[in-house]
Amino acid sequence: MATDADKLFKDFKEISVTEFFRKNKAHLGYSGAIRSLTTVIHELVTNSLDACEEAGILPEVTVELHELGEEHYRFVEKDNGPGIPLKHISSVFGKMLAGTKFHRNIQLRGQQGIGVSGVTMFSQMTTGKPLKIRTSTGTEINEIEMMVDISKNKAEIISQNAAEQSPDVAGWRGTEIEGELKDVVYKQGEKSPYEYLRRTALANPHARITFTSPDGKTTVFERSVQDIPNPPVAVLPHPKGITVDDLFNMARASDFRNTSAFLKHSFSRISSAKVHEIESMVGFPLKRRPNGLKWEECEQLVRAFKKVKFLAPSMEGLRPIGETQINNAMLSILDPQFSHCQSRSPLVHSGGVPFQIEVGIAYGGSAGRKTAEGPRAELLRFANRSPLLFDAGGCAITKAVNSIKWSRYGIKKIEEEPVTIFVNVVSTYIPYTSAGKQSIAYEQEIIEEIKKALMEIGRHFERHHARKHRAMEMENKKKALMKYSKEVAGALAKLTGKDSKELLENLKILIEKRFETGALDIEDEQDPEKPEIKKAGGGNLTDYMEGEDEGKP
Amino acid sequence: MATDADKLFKDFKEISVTEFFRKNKAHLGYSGAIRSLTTVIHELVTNSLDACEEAGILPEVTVELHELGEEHYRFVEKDNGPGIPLKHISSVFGKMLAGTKFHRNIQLRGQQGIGVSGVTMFSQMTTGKPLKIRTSTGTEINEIEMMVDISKNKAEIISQNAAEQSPDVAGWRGTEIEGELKDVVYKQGEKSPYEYLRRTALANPHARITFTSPDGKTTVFERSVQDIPNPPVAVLPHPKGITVDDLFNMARASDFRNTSAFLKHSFSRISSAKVHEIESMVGFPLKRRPNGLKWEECEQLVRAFKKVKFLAPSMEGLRPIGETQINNAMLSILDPQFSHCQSRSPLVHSGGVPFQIEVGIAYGGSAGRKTAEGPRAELLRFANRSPLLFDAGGCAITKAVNSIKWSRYGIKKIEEEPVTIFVNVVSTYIPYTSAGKQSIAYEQEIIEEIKKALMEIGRHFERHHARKHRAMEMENKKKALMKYSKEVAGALAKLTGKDSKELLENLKILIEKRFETGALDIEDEQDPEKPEIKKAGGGNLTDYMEGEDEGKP
Amino acid sequence: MKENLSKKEGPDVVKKLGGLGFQIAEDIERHESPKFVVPQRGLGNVSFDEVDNLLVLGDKTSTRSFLNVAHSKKFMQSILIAAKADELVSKGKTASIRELYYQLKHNIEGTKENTFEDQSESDPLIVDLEVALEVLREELHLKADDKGTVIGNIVIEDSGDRIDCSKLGRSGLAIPSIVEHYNFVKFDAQYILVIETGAMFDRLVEEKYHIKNNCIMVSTKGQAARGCRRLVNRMSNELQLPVIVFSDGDPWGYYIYSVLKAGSMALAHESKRLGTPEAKFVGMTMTDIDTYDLHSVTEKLKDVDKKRIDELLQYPWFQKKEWKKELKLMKQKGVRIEQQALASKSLEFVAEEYLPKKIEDGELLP
Amino acid sequence: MKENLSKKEGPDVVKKLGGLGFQIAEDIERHESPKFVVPQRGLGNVSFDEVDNLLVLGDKTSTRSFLNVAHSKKFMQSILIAAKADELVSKGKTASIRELYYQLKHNIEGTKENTFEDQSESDPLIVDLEVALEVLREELHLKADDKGTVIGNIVIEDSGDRIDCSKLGRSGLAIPSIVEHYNFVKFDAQYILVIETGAMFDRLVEEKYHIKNNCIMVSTKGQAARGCRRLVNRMSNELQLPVIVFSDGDPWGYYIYSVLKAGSMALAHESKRLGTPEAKFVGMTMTDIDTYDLHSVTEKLKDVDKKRIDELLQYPWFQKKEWKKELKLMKQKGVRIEQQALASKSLEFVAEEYLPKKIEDGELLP
Repeated sequence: MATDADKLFKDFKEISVTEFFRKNKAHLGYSGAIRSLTTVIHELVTNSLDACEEAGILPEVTVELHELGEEHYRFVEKDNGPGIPLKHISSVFGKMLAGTKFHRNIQLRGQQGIGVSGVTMFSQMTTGKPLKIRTSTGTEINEIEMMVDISKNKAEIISQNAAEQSPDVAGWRGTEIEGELKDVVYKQGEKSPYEYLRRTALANPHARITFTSPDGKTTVFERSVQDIPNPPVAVLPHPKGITVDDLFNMARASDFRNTSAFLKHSFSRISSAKVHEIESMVGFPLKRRPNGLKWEECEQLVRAFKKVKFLAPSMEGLRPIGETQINNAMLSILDPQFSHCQSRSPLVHSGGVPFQIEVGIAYGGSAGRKTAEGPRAELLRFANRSPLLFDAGGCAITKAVNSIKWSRYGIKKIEEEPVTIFVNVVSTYIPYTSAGKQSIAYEQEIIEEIKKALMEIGRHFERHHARKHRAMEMENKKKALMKYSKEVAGALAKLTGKDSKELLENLKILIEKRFETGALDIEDEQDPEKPEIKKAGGGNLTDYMEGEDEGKP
Repeated sequence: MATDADKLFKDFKEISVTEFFRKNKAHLGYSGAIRSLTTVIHELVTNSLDACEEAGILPEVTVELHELGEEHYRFVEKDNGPGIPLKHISSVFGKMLAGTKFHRNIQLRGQQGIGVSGVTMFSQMTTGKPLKIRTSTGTEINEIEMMVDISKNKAEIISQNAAEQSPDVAGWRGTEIEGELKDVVYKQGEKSPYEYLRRTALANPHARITFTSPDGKTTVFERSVQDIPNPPVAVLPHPKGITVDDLFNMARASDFRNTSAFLKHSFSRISSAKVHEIESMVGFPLKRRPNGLKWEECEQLVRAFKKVKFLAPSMEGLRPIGETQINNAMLSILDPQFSHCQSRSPLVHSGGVPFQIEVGIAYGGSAGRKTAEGPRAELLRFANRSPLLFDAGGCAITKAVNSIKWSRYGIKKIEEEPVTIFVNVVSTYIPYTSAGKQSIAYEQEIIEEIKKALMEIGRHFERHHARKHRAMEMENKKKALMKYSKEVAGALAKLTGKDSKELLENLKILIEKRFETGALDIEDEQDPEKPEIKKAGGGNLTDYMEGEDEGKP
Repeated sequence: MKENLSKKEGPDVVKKLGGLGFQIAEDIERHESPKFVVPQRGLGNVSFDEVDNLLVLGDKTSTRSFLNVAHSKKFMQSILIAAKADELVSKGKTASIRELYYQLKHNIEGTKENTFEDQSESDPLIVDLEVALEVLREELHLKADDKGTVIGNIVIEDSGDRIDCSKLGRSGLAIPSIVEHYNFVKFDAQYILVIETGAMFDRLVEEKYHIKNNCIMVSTKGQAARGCRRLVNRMSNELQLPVIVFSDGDPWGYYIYSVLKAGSMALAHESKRLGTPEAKFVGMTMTDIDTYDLHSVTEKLKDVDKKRIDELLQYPWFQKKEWKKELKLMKQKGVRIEQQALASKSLEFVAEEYLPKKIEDGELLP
Repeated sequence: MKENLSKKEGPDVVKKLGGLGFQIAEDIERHESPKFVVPQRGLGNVSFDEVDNLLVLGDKTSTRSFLNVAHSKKFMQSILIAAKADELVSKGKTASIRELYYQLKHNIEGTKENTFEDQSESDPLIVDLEVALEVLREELHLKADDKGTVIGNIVIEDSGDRIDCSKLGRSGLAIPSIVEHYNFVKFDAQYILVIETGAMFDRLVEEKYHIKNNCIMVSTKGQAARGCRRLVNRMSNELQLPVIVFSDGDPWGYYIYSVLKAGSMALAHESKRLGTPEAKFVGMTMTDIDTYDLHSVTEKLKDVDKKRIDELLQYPWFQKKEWKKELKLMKQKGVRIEQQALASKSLEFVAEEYLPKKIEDGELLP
């Protein structure tokens, strides 16, 4: 007898993750014709830069866009990275939640192994066409055309060729991806692929990026730094950042014979001494095999972790851009009158995830957004050097920047100034608010650290500004005195019958002398009367007017 | 020879969708101790209500929360639904992206088959404990304890029992879920499980919901409607809302012999006549097997769909609450002075997805939020009768409500009024902004329709308000005249020497007469001088004062 | 001398006030809606009589009915004012409009409401009553604040005193709010110079301008008060002397001139008594700035100034080409100029060169 | 009669101005920083002399140095003012402070800057010069706007004219800004009544209060102008008459009284010439409201009123217990009351009952 439930469950089905994201493609950033195009470029370029850096290669990335029809484009994205081994190609581009990054505690732009497969999916969803991949790891060149079998979350190879390269000479190495997109549109502006690449260049001064827009114009963002950055390395997790569940799962999967060794080798900052300390705090011997640990035992361990003092998490895994590099990039791209950058010392968020903040400010020159009413302030957000172009509203960076009282640092209405604020959040795990990865969640540690960094560069800006201002003021003061001298000499001559010219000559001598010798104390002069006058009778100027009607309000 | 790439790809791994959401649990609504608890309740209750409705059962849902320690709770959620067949239990609670809803064009609260498995995952992540499920479809009662194998995205059965129920008598049918949670906290307030259930009751007046809070207090939200709502039905998709990719995939999976039949039976509103019309517009015969259709041919078909005029999408699949039901619910829960509701006619968004808007307003009584400064306006957002408690900022409902100029409808500062605005968006596919399902994306059709509905109830409110207001005004007018009469009589007596009392008596007679007979035209009286006076000399009252110094500003 | 325009005796006014009362009382006794008719005031019922050169009130009227709730309070207030005016005239007393307000203000029995909450409620009703009964403010024995000073070779009889305004040193005679009782005993002057600011008046007194140029000088001290306007009107009519106005070169100064000359919108019903259509304008003009090279002592127009200029350009009585030219020039230059800016030439300049030359050459605006 | 306080002759003043010039010129010739010393003004250097009952200026001074850039412009402006004053005194001319501003305002060669941008720049420097040189404003031949009216049985000689202030009808004599040249020829009065508002002055004139009560009445028309204050001071000193002040019952009216009596902060250096410490206050007081049942004609205090009350309560010269009581009562009642509110009793009430009774009974505040 079929119950109600049986009837209802006759449609019970499993779906693949690709199918899920196909239906909810907005979660991946595919919403709107403009944003969807930038998302595609973002995913491809991010992947290229990650690959180059891991392989220690100075990146050369090329992006081309060709318009094929209304809301219909072809894209070509090429890098000089390490290439993709043949057996992995189909997974990289055709399988979601597959990749090299998810499991590792390592600072890379990508985190989740969804993005590039998302490009294949979106291309296919809008055009029905396969993606073409041409890649070489240095030996033969593989050319593959592939689509995604959406219901199975795996690649469907359409064609596959291999071309040998001569093994004697250093052959081409890298990856080139080509595909078509519909329902997208290329428009100049803050959300455009152009802007995305401009910002990418700013945060990746070691990369050379070439972009050809649909109107055929080619822009090269030259590298301003020639050094290959140290490749990011994976670091072991810090015990302070571990949840019971994390520990439980790690222990279960562990091959170590005893828990002591497991702890020492699976976490950073756990020395033998610390293992003893931990052991003294838990109710079981650490000789035991870790894969036999019970949940409660893991709970005991995590409680112990909370009490023990460990060294701060290792920051080895972090790869900030560096102050000099940011500054060079800002100078070459924004040509500002003033710029200043700061890389802060690393800290941890969420208990044990290392992160680091880099901020910069550029003022004048080409800094700021161009608008019809003149330049306006712009905020450039980055996470692990990837520009964040969308969802600014809910982002921790925006929140931190907006909480700064810029007027304290001599910037009265920051919105109306030619200023670019640059913030890069570097971490082995960036807490994005959604799979679209365009916005960093409100982690208090991150917000506070960004604020501190901004205040620091704010103070620096103020000092710079004040210095310039003072020099100009000195010159103006001298000029003012010279101007007034003639009036004073004339009036004195009237009062005393003395010669006006002679008085003027003497006054000029006095002024010259004053500004040669006494420059410093002039700066500190104040009008001692001002505050007193203010106080008199409530600061109203009419108080000087005797007998004027004070009026009743 | 291992290339760079080979080294880099040695860590290439696939992860399960559960693993993905485990790391990104905020995407599912598990962020913060307060919200996480409400998310758990939301997922369980949503599922119970969906199940009851599909089975045509008047829902009885019970939720209990017990505090076990600091940020540590036990929950029990029970329904009288159809129960879950044994073979599906592990998938429902232990496998993400598995369920009865994803593929069907049907209006249900759940959509994605993630939510309930998310509860199992979150419970396990924070406590290491299994979920207990007790369910019966009417025959035996199954009791299962299970966890999730995160890396495999499947259930791990801890224990399993079955108890027979006597087949003669109607046994218990339903589902009861019990589990523990850590890192959550119960707090009264707008984001609490209590508030979630209160709002659920409001939008589901046919449901009886019982809640026992951690302090042992039990609240019963009684049903105000006894009718079982019609179960939602799946409807075929409308051709106008179909993308090429949708069509291509449907065609590929189709068993129909020819495309004509495929079109007629896979879509709503495609009649034989329409098939002919479509055929005349495409460059190939529709006799062909649909699973052989090429992408380009599907493109042609979709282009044809765009040109052909179809009947509007069928609204069969939509299950609005209904005006009477909303009103009853508001009356019983808010006890307002005034309330008005409106169910709009169904429309479509995104080309072909049917949706419908229901709005309500309640004023006075217990309407509005209680605050220390008195009642304030509250907005209750619902999607398919599920309350949306979080992420109000980016939600289409919020945007629509904020765009209304309430002052036009006689509500001057709506924020400060005791008013509850109720909006329910009903659709076979709600375009949520993220997997957390707390916010509806800015679909222009949806926003516009909510605005229209709100303006309609705004006008209604105004009429109600004005009616009350007018009645009061009439009374005040009469009183004012009576008051003035004595002054007038006194002054006239002075001017004329006539008797003041007699004049007053006559004036009173006049006034009584006036308000008996001429009520209607009194209402429309205006002071004809007001606007003229305004114009004279710029509307400044000092213009009446002759010769006063106008002053120079 | 022409006659002192239409001053009615007390009994006439009492009769009119009583008439109003009886008419309303009759309505009440007949159980008809009690009401009275008032001419409409304000721009909509004011027009510029180009023949007389005066602002005049049109024929439009409104009916104020007690039973129309929008009118009831005003109706009551009007009757209270009429009764109080009746009392004042009968007793031969005068009250300022502020005193009247205080005399009538009291709590309405059984309510929290006052008969009048603010003087701005009684002031316009007084004007309504004047217009409705065709009596003068002064005939109702009501007056506003006084302002203004007069000096020069004229003897005025005021309440039995003979005041020789040439014998008041540098001080001059304060002009009261009611000048109906003034009698001009004798005078010897060529014209009347009306000066906007007190400071300029002082300057000219110090320079003995009125003696050297044989004129009577009146200072309005800003917008001319009713008493001051009436005095100028009476002197112009009764002494048959030309009136020359000297104000700041800004829209406010020009408006002071226009009120003196053509009357004001608020008091259009009394233009004949308060306006002096024969008045001419000597300065400050915008062309003065160029003629006398006063560029460095002008002040920039503020937004309110510009707005006021635009308003003046709309008024029918500013449609003379000379005035349109001045106002447009002012906007174009973007500056205003004060009378006292003439001091930048020298202190004596205004008295010894500017005024005598412009007046002699007839460089006056209409 | 006492003597007319310390009026210096022109040559003395010229000598003082020249002295300032020579001293500065010498600094310049010696290549030393040119400077001059001015007493500080304002609350920080003003104290209340409880013996004389006057606000007096303290000993604090500031040095104004040309080479201190914060002072340079003011220094230059001060010298320009001194030179112009020197010219006025030498020529025997008088200028208003506004005229002085216009006389000195000009473009500074080679810049876009003017010597003075606004009169608010020259006004305080004039006061500085007065204080620094210990000369009076009037001795510099400078004056401010005039305001105020006087009436009553007093004959004043002004520039050769004898003005009988009892023979000016209802008009009264306008008080000029400088009254140093007045000579009081003869008088017959019991006291001087100083009245805040022009309207109340008119009421009392109409009621012939000054005749019936044999007093001289002065209307200040708001805050008393310098000329008005000096006139009251001179009449008090030279005629030895009591001075009684009658103002509105609000903090502004009370402050008008305090300025008349004790001088003002801005002009503390001239308190002896402008203040009249013997003055007493007749009303309106807060207790009047209860005594005469005036509750229905009070007005609610506005926020600015309350703020002003708090300020007055801070001033040393309001520390007399009677005044603290009045001010606190005002805050407590939350209302203010105008002089004219007395009209609610009857028009004659103020003249026939209120003032005569309070003055006769000596119900005056110190």
